Amino acid sequence: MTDVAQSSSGAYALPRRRSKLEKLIQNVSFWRGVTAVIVFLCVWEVGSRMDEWLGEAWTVPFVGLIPPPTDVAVAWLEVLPKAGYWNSWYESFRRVLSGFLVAMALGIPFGLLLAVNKYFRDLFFPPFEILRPIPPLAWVPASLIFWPTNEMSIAFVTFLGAFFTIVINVLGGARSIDVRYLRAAQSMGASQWHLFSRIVLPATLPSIFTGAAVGMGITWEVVLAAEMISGGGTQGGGGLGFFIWNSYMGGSLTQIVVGMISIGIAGFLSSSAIRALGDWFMPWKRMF
Amino acid sequence: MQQENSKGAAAASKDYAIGKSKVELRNVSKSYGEEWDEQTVIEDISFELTPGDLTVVVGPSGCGKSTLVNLIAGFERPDSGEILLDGKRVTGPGKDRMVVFQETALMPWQTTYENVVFGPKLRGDMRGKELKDEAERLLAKVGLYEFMHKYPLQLSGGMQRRAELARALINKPSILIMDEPFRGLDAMSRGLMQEFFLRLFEENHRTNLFVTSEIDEAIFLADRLVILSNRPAQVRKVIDIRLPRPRHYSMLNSQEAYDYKREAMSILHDEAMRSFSSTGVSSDFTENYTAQPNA
Amino acid sequence: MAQAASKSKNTRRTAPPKGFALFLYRLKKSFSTPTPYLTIAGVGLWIFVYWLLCEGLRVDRFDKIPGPVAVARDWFSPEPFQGISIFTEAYWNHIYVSCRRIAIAFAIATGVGVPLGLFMGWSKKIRDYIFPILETLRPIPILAWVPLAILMLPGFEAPVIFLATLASLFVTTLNTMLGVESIDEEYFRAAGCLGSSNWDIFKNVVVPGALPFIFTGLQISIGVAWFSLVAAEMVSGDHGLGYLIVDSYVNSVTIPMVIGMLTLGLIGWLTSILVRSLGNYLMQWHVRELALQGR
Amino acid sequence: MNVSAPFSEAGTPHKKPEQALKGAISIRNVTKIYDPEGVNVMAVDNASMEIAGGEVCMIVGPSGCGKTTLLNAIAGFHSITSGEIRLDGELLCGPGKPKAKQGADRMVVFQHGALFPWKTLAENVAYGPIVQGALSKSLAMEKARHMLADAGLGDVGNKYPGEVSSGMARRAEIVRALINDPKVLLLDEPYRAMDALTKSIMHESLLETYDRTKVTIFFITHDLEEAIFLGDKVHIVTTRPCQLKKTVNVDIPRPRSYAVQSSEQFRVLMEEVNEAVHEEAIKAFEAGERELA
Repeated sequence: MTDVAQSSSGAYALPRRRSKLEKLIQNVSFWRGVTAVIVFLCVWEVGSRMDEWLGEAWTVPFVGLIPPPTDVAVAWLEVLPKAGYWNSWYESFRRVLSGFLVAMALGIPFGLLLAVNKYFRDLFFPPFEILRPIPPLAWVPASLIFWPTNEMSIAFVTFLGAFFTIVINVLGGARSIDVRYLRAAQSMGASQWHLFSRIVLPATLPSIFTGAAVGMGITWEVVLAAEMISGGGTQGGGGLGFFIWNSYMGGSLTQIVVGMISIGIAGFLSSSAIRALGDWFMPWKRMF
Repeated sequence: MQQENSKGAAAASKDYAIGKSKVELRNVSKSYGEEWDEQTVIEDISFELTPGDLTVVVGPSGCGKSTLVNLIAGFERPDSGEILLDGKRVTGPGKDRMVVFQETALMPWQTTYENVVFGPKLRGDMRGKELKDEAERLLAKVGLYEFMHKYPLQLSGGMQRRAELARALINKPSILIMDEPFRGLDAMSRGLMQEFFLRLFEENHRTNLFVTSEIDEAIFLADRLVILSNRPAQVRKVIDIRLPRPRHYSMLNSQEAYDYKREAMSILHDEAMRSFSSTGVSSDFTENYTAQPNA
Repeated sequence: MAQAASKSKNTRRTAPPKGFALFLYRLKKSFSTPTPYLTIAGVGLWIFVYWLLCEGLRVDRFDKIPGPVAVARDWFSPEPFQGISIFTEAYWNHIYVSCRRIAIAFAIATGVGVPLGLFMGWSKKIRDYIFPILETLRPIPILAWVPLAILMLPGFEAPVIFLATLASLFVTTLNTMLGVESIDEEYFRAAGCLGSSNWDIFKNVVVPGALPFIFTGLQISIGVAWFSLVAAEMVSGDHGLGYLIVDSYVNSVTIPMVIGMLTLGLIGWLTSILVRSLGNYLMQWHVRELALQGR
Repeated sequence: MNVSAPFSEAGTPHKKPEQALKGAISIRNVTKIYDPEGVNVMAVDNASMEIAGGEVCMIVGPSGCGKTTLLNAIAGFHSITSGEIRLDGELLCGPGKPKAKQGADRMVVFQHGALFPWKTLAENVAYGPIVQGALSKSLAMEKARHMLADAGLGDVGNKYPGEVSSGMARRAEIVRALINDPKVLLLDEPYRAMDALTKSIMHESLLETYDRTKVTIFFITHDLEEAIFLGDKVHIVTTRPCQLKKTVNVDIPRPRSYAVQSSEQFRVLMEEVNEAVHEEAIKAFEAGERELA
């Protein structure tokens, strides 16, 4: 408070701004979060080691079956230098990206077309709506039958999962554009193409990125499931889903948890990447 | 530029270039809604925007003023009657009629500068250095030279309105239509914006339609005041405001201004009372409804 | 509302049709636009192409997928070729099992998620402690939990329900929390002014204020629940629609597989409508407000 | 610092002298410093004013100048850094008690309206007495309907706030405040979003209410006409930090009708206030531009 004392004269007091790190360290919420996560890990550790320390009778239900975090950490350190582990990362990322990119490439134009042209919408939206409620994973067996290779059927289901979400988001975004933007452009003599490229497209960008973020989440789920169901290993596929499934078959609980955490990190990385890309594409959004 | 202008009436072409067009409304009507719930928003309105004058339209909120703007700008067609711009029928939007919208319609994904050059760049009728110089001149004029590479959302409300004025003016419109442009600003920024706008207008007396629901604002700015009734909108009275120009905010406190105000207020107060006590539905609603018919 | 507007002399108005008459009117009106014809044409075209590829021309690879005629014939036949139709008990049993699992999972997720979310939104302290844990667990896809769930929980039923619950729990909790955060500070202040206790505020401000978000969340959450349920049934299930699909695949009978997919889509869609209508029933104020805004 | 209006002025000529009016507020040397993101911002700097019971006190100043902070301090939404605020001699907040307790004796009407959108108008009005336990639910609803009918809102009592016009909603909000029989009514630019015409109707309705109840009104605005038309006193405050700049006494007799707005007396007052405010507005405007640049 002392540095404000002189300001009664009327001028602003300009105290120094704190750095980001300083703010974080002084933030109560941050420390509460840290405490919570540490307590969570401790409860987990104690819960799963109860039987070890006090005998079988003390086994905690459910938690007692999960390996303690320390064991998981050790197991993780063991797999880290192995090439197979990183190959699983690569395989999963490759599948997620290919399905996702195809879904973006087809979904964005399709959604925009639906939004811009009423006849197109009347014609193609109803069949789209009939197929949309079918959960993507229900397509897995059908696509395994249809596509010649496992790899292609995984890619197809991945694509489906992201496609529906992206189209719905693009359509919603493009349909809710403020008419004033369109009118302003019209009175300045914009052609149909200009309206589309200069107004509809940039105004839909935020929805495209929302759709992409949600779609990315679904893509990971689908890839994982597809890897598990189709036993991605049989054709030399691998992937993180297969890593987990393999550990499950081998009965290695610690490996399962390692796989889960790895996938969590992978999912987090991909959604962060989308967010960063969105910031970069939409500088006007970043300001506020 | 030139080719487009030549389409206008040849005799008036000189005036046209500096924005002195004439707009006539003849028996214009417009309604919305379903068969059993038809709402006549505008009924049989006739008046004209005289060249080089600032015509202000006032009316209670929700009375159909925005619809009137949409009709003149060409975003919507009248059900009956016609709107003539320099003797030619209005059939759609065009760059000869620039609209400054309620709140703001600056595109948030473009910087202020990009917003201003949007129109000329689209049409390609000005480019390169010429366009840059003109845009910078206008931005400097509205006091936004230093802010031209900021995004609209980074500007204050008053600055956004000024940027929008610049965006309209660079298209060299023959008339400027302002639809409650200062709505949403607080009373003080509003006063400053009114003075700023007046100075801009008094520089070259472009034909101007200004829509508002504030009487003080109307009297302060207007050459002619068109008072609309409660919905369905009809012209209740046209008053010529003979306050001297250039105007100064202190003139609002003159006896003359008070007389105008009393006259306008006595008509409007009745209308507002009628709209207030007769509608169960919020008038805000009807405004939204008419503002976005194709949403 | 009706009498009020009829006062204005120029508003044409006949008695508004109600109920079924209104429905007929809307239907009649919609048939004067191309929309319903295009819709029918679109669905027809889609089915035709599907038929052409799978049954008409028997294009390579498409011929492995049962076409629309084969599926329809089996689906509605008392004696289906491949064992599943609306007349077989097994079909209804699969539906019943899946629906029961969803009902249990959704009930648990809502029962835990909504109160948790409300408290997290209401008290910063609770939020500070619980939110980071949720955020660390959330990036792990639900399907990554499958093996763990199978090993951790006994039987067929518990892991499946656990996975569906987990999926919708995250969505419900976070949306509820956002809902409370979205409530305008002024409502809390107004309630405080009016002399409310903390419990009054919780009951009268926090809960109703968060409802719109809660129901948005619930609608997403039921979708997510179906998604994970199908996955879980496919991997580890015994009975249920997901199991039906994968079981048919394993036994190389393709028609029940397609019937299972379509049934899933239909039921998923129905449950989401159920949640939405429950929300609309509970939030009359919200529905009427949106209706007035023309949405 | 201009400490205006000692208590003796409370019984201005045109008020009924027989009742001792409740709701006198005294604000002494109040300072408020915010600390968002580690940047200290002084919102109110050593402001003092005395508001007599039953007075309509208008606070005029540029937007963002800290007027609302003052109101929040009285209502008990925010703490103050130093100084004290008393209501009828009783300490609301001051040294050792930075934040006032919220209570039904000071009712706030908010800028954007804070009727609960999920309750009908009648339920909204009845809410206060019910939660305070002052009336049973059915009695409270009955009283609410009566009061709404008195305010000309009898037929919309069963509608939700989203279904009525903003003018009606604002009137209902004032009814919701008055049903609790408050000492002070705190209004924070309640008519800001309305156009001039609706506003003029709202003003008449508020004046009529005031003439009936004689409740103390603390009214924040930056509309000068509104300030002079409604107020007994107009306090003009400076741009941030908020300090009292000038007090103008408005002795237009009550009851007032909108016709007084074109009287000579009104014009003179307008000019006086306008002069003081315009200067502040430009200052605030320039500060705003500077901050953005």
